Amino acid sequence: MTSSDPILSINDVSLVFGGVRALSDVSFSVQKGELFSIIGPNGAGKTSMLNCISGRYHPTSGSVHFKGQDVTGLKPNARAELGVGRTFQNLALFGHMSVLDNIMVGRHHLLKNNFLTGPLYWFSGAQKEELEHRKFCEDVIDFLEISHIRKATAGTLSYGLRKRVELARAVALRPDLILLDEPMAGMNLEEKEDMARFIIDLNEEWGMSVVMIEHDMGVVMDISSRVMVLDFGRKIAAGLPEEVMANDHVKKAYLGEEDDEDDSVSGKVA
Amino acid sequence: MNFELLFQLLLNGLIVGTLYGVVAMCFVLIYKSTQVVNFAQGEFLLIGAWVCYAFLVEFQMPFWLGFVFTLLFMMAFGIILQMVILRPMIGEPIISVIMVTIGLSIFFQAATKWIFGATTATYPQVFDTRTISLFGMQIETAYIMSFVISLVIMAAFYWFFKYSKLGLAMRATAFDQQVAQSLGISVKTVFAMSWAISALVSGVAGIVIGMVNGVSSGLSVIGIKVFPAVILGGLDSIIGAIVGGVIIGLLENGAEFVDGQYLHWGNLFSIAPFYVLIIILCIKPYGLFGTKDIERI
Amino acid sequence: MSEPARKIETAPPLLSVNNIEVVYDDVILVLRGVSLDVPQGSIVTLLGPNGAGKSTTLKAISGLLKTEDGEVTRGEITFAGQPISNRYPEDIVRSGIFQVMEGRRIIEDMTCLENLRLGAYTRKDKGVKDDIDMVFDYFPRLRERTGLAGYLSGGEQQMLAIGRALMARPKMILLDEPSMGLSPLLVKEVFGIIEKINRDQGITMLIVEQNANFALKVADYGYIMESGKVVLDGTRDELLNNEDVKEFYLGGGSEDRKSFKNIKSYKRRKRWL
Amino acid sequence: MAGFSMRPCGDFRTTYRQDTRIFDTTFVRNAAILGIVAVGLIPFVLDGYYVNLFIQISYFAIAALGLNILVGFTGQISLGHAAFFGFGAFASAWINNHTGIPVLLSIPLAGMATAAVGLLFGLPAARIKGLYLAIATLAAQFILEDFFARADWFTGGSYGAAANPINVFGYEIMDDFSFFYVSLFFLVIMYVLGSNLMRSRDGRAFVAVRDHYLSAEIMGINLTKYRLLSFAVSSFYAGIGGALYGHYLGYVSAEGFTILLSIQFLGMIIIGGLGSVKGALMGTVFMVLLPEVMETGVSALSVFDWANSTAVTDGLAYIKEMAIGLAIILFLIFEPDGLAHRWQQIRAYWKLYPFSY
Amino acid sequence: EDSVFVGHLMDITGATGFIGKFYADGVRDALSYIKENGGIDGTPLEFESVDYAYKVPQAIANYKKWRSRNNMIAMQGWGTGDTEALISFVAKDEVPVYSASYSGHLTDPTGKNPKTAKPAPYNFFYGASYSDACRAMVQWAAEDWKKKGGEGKPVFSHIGDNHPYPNAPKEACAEYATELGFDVTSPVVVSMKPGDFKAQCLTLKEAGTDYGYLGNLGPSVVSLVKSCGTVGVDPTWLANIWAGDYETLKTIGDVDNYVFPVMTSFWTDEGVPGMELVRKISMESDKTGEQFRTHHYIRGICSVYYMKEAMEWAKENGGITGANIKQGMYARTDWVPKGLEGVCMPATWTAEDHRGINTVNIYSGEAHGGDVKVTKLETVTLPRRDDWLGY
Ligand SMILES: Nc1ncnc2c1ncn2[C@@H]1O[C@H](COP(=O)(O)OP(=O)(O)OP(=O)(O)O)[C@@H](O)[C@H]1O
Ligand SMILES: Nc1ncnc2c1ncn2[C@@H]1O[C@H](COP(=O)(O)OP(=O)(O)OP(=O)(O)O)[C@@H](O)[C@H]1O
Ligand SMILES: CC(C)C[C@H](N)C(=O)O
Ligand SMILES: [Mg+2]
Ligand SMILES: [Mg+2]
Repeated sequence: MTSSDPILSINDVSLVFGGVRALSDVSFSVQKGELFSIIGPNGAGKTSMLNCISGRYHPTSGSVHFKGQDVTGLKPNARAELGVGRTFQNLALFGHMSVLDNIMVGRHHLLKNNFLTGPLYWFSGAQKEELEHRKFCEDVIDFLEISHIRKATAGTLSYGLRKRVELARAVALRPDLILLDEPMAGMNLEEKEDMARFIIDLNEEWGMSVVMIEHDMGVVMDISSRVMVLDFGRKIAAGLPEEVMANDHVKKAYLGEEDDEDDSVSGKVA
Repeated sequence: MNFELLFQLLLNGLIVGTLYGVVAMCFVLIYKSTQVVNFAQGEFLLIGAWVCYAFLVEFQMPFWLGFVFTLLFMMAFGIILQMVILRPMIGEPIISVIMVTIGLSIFFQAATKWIFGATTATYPQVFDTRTISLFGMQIETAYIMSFVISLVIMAAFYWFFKYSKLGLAMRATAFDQQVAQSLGISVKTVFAMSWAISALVSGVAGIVIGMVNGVSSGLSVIGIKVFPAVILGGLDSIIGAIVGGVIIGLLENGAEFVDGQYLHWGNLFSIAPFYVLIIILCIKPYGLFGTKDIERI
Repeated sequence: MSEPARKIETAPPLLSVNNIEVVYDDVILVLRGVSLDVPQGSIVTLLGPNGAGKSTTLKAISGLLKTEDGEVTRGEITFAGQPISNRYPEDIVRSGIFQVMEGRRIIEDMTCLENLRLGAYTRKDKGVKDDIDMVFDYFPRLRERTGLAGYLSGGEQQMLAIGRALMARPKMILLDEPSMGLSPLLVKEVFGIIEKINRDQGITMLIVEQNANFALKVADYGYIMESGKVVLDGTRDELLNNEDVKEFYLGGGSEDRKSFKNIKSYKRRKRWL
Repeated sequence: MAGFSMRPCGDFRTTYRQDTRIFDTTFVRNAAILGIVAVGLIPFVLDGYYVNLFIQISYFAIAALGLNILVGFTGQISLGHAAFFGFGAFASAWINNHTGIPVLLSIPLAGMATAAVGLLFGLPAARIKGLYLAIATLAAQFILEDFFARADWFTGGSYGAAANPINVFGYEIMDDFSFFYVSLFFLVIMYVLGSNLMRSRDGRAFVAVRDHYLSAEIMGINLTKYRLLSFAVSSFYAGIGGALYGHYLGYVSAEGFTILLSIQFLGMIIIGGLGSVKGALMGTVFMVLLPEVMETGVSALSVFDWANSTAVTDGLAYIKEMAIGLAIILFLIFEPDGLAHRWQQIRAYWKLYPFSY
Repeated sequence: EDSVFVGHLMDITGATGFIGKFYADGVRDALSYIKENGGIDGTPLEFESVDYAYKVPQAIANYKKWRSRNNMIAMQGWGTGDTEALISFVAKDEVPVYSASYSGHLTDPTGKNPKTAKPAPYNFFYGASYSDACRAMVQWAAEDWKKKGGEGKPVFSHIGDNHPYPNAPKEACAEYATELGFDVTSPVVVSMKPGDFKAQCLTLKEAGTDYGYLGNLGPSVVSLVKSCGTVGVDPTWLANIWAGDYETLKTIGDVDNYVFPVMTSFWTDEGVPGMELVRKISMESDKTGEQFRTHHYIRGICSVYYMKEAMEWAKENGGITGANIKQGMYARTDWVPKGLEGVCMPATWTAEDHRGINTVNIYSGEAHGGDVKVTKLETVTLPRRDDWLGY
């Protein structure tokens, strides 16, 4: 499943906003074909890390290498063309577009037609190209089981459905590395199971390397190949899921003491 | 180089600029609480000026009474306008609301011309419009008064938005009407209040300008003139509005100096602020004091 | 798990939703006859898959539907005996229902403090300062975040949203997915706080949740929705013991939980209809 | 989930091609073609007045579509569209007058020249957004207006420039009758091109930039490029519309392209429906007909005796203006999403009828 | 023909509506008076008045509409912008246009002067051109300067918007002023929309302007003069005809030295035979007959009556067509329409020279606290110099 050359390597990345140190000297690398999870308490800097990888933020210091190339200075759209796709923690769909068009936007960098050939639709090959890519999008739609809402306006969908459309859009990019920011937030167990399946398929069958942020420990434990833990912008642990979960610091800062559980939801549950 | 002329021009710019600043503040008030850019701002001034004129001339009221009545009228006007026209627009796309204010501007432009005529009317000399001489430059006392009024209004607005509950509610409403409603804020009341306050302050500005230049439908062009001021200062900044207004005033007069003395192009006075506007925006996309959009994802 | 909940059966429902139908944009029918009761002082949870209409139900209650071109076209919602369907949201807030909306929805260009003060907008009393301290005690990390709320992390924003609801000191809070985006530690904390609030302040809660395990731990009663209809309801224990609920929402106890890794085929989507 | 498949029962699509058509169904497409043919008959059936109105509608509608691409689709409000419209008019007149290039060719050339100017004024859009950008375009409006009044060599300064009539194969199109077909031709071409653009790659990118520019960028869309491109495309449309207008009137005046016209263009697309190709056309029809209808209404009053005193007739001039303002206000209060949206709802209703829910 | 149709473009609501309304009322009242009193020698007169709000495109659109729908024979127009824009259209269509634009550019029908850009064969107006009126005032000013014992060269400035109307006499008048020994400054641009013009006044002050030509009108002029008053700048103002009237002076409130040209008698003048007809016409829109009318109103009447008599001539000489009306305009010399004696000044148009009037009555006005006093200064008759034809 994993080969040894890293598709992504992060070297000593720090990110400072005014007084806030969102990330301090974080380094890690993701191997090709890996399913890498980042966990950590709220505000630990997980999303900021993804933003550094996808180019929304530029690290204050340190560097980001993707497929061996230094991409630290590249703009987000250039990174997308290199093969980085992602979803967002706070939904970021194109609210007034149909689900289908949202997904077609994912194909943007793969399409060739432009503002000159597009208007000449039938004569310039634009139509042919659109239809080809449309087919791919339909595959993604089928794959993610959202064919019933294909024509719906994205902005009117329920939260969970939007999350799924976001994933579809990111998949449509055909990225080599896909970044998922809490893909299962707002889903019930059944839906989480489906989502987990999708992610595993993306990883195993479509061959995408995955970096995922997720708070559901069950999912993280079960499907990730390696886990990194951030706390206050620092990397406090990394390794195989079991190792990480056993880490005391992680238990305390993130999971909360196991046996406390029933106390905190005290009273009638006890 | 003629320093005396330059100095006088700049002084003039400063005074005119504060007036722009006051009108700009009325803009900002509406924008800050409703996200609406009010294209009928100029007409608000005009209505204030005409109504005061009517009270003074048609009804022969003493100035202070006419002034107070005008303020009351403007407040009522703002509230009624909001109730009848703008309330149904709550929750609609901002650009539609902006278009409505454009419709209002067309409507009031015609209505005032019809009711009050297209002629310029002069205020009776009820209020002392003497000029005093300052550094060899004649200045209308009314302008000095407006200078002071603007500073007071500015301070009041600043406090209002920072600390008062209604001020907070207005900002919340501007940010997201749905959230504001979920907090129990009556978007209707907030809007009514902001339109009322804006109309009232515009009325004051209209009277001041009317006292000096006379009232005519042309007064409403101030509404367009302050756009550069508002943007320069930053759309949502009270202080920015004043600073922007003053800068535009100075710029106009500075441009007149360069034009009149050296270039002789003829129109630099009115066009220069727009060139400068574009340049400043390219350097500071949110004006001098505007808050940046939060670009977080 | 056996201590009987407070005597909710006998208490008169504080909120009762009666067979409502909701239409968006004049044409899209989303709720097709939803009824539910929330007794005074209880915690009721509403579960269901994505797109079932849970958020819509909450918005129908709080009146926020109006702002999205939605409308209750049939049925009645009564709160404390008063009909409130299609009333203005601000009136509903004043009458004591406060909704914490899905996706946090804090005011990004204000500070935490200002957000909290706004939560107390409808209050006239003097206790606002103390309550701000109370919220900061519940969520200590908010105290340190003095910048604009828009720059808070997702979880921090969620805390702020809940804190803001507390500031209103309402009779009833509608929570739309409060645990979303929270770390496991915080989820526990938040549910703990929810329960505490319910117990200490007697605030009635209606919670939409995906984390059914937690929701059913704190709730007295639960409803399950699908495709705009309530398909199942019962007390906490009834639901906890229902086979379907176990399979689709609870994952059947923590010991014999099957691994996410091993689910090889997608679930057939369970329909109760 | 009703409402997601708003098309007639029995209309099952078997290919993606069918699903990407401009018109939903063959029936609608045929209806549209029939509609164009019917419009083509106007000059034979109706008198010169209506022909003239149609011509106005076509050149304004072309420009309005351009503005909708910029404002409605890409989300960049422009208050300077009239200036670009004017630039197109002057450019085409100038090209034709000074190089002898035939008018039919100078029109698209003027479009391109306008696109270049639009690009220039769009440059700040790389950094400025929202209302700040809107006001920057307002600056463009005033700067260009000043340029028109000053650039004697190009525009004839404050006196304006003459524009020659269109010449097709040696036949001068002087009268409204033949100009009607020229404008119909341009209208149809420009709208078909526009519809195609919007359903292909770059059109989608525009909308993506509007709806969520941050995520658009992460999806691989170059923000700067598309922000500028939409200025260029929009100005191109404005230029074509303006050029047609210039050659129709035969004369281009530096005064014709004020902020008021810019606002009128905005009115057209807002009333028609932001981000809708057919909305731009519907809105233009509304805005062009509005003053005419008011005028007719007002002159209908003159059958009454009291309406003929000068006091009243002067008043009526103002009433007409007021009525225009009021009509815009009322329209938006009752139809804030524009005509295109209502049209969609009506169609959705009928398709689902009698199961409208 | 069973009736003749005349289109009437007026500006009531636009930028020049302030003064446009007075003139438009004159035209309208005269047209309806003619319509009700026998038409053109028995041929019924039809007309339509349209408020085009001083917008050139609107004017052209209306012109086209009248041509295609109403078979318009002649037109009563208004602004310089629109009239100059229509020159070639009306020449081609042979529609005589009587406008209220006294632009010198409209006075060369054949392009005799090599400087004329566009010959204007079908354009007529009643009154001295803006250029001639300005020349006359400059000529008066030169003497005034001497009389006052001014030292050195007097300074002359053109003040107005960059717009066809204020621009029309800009070069012509400056040229003549230079010829008469004035020091001519570069023109000062002042918007046609009113505003605060103290900056421009300071420029005038700096330039030391003694005589300032006011090219704008109405509110803009009022603002300018008032602004200049507040910064202590008061040259002798030489106003163009539209900026010189009772209303404007009254609105300015306080001003001395306000000089302007007049082309007709005043409403209040006694013993003018033609005023009887004017008062009758005025009753068309004011039954009481008490309303005060400005001289712009009266000029509107003259404009219509020259057209009417030219039409009557045409009717006798081959029918009322545009071309015949044009000939009718040349049929008389020192021509005053019947019934308007003493109101309209004797005018002469020839096929080569459309400067109907070369005599300018110069008046001076002053206002104090809103009380206006107007006195006649002089009548200047200018030579019909060939190099002045057409501009
Ligand atoms: N653009 C920004 N400006 C200022 N501060 C920021 C910005 N982005 C993030 N931060 C701060 O950086 C810290 C880390 O935020 P981040 O969103 O990365 O957290 P996270 O780990 O994703 O948390 P969560 O699980 O709650 O989503 C937070 O304290 C946040 O307030
Ligand atoms: N404003 C709207 N306009 C049209 N349809 C809407 C709108 N809001 C929601 N819907 C539709 O109503 C249905 C129910 O949405 P709702 O948000 O209530 O679901 P939910 O149960 O909260 O789902 P989730 O768990 O994903 O949040 C969805 O199919 C959605 O597409
Ligand atoms: C400005 C106006 C009084 C109109 C004038 N007739 C002109 O020449 O334009
Ligand atoms: Mg995060
Ligand atoms: Mg929901």
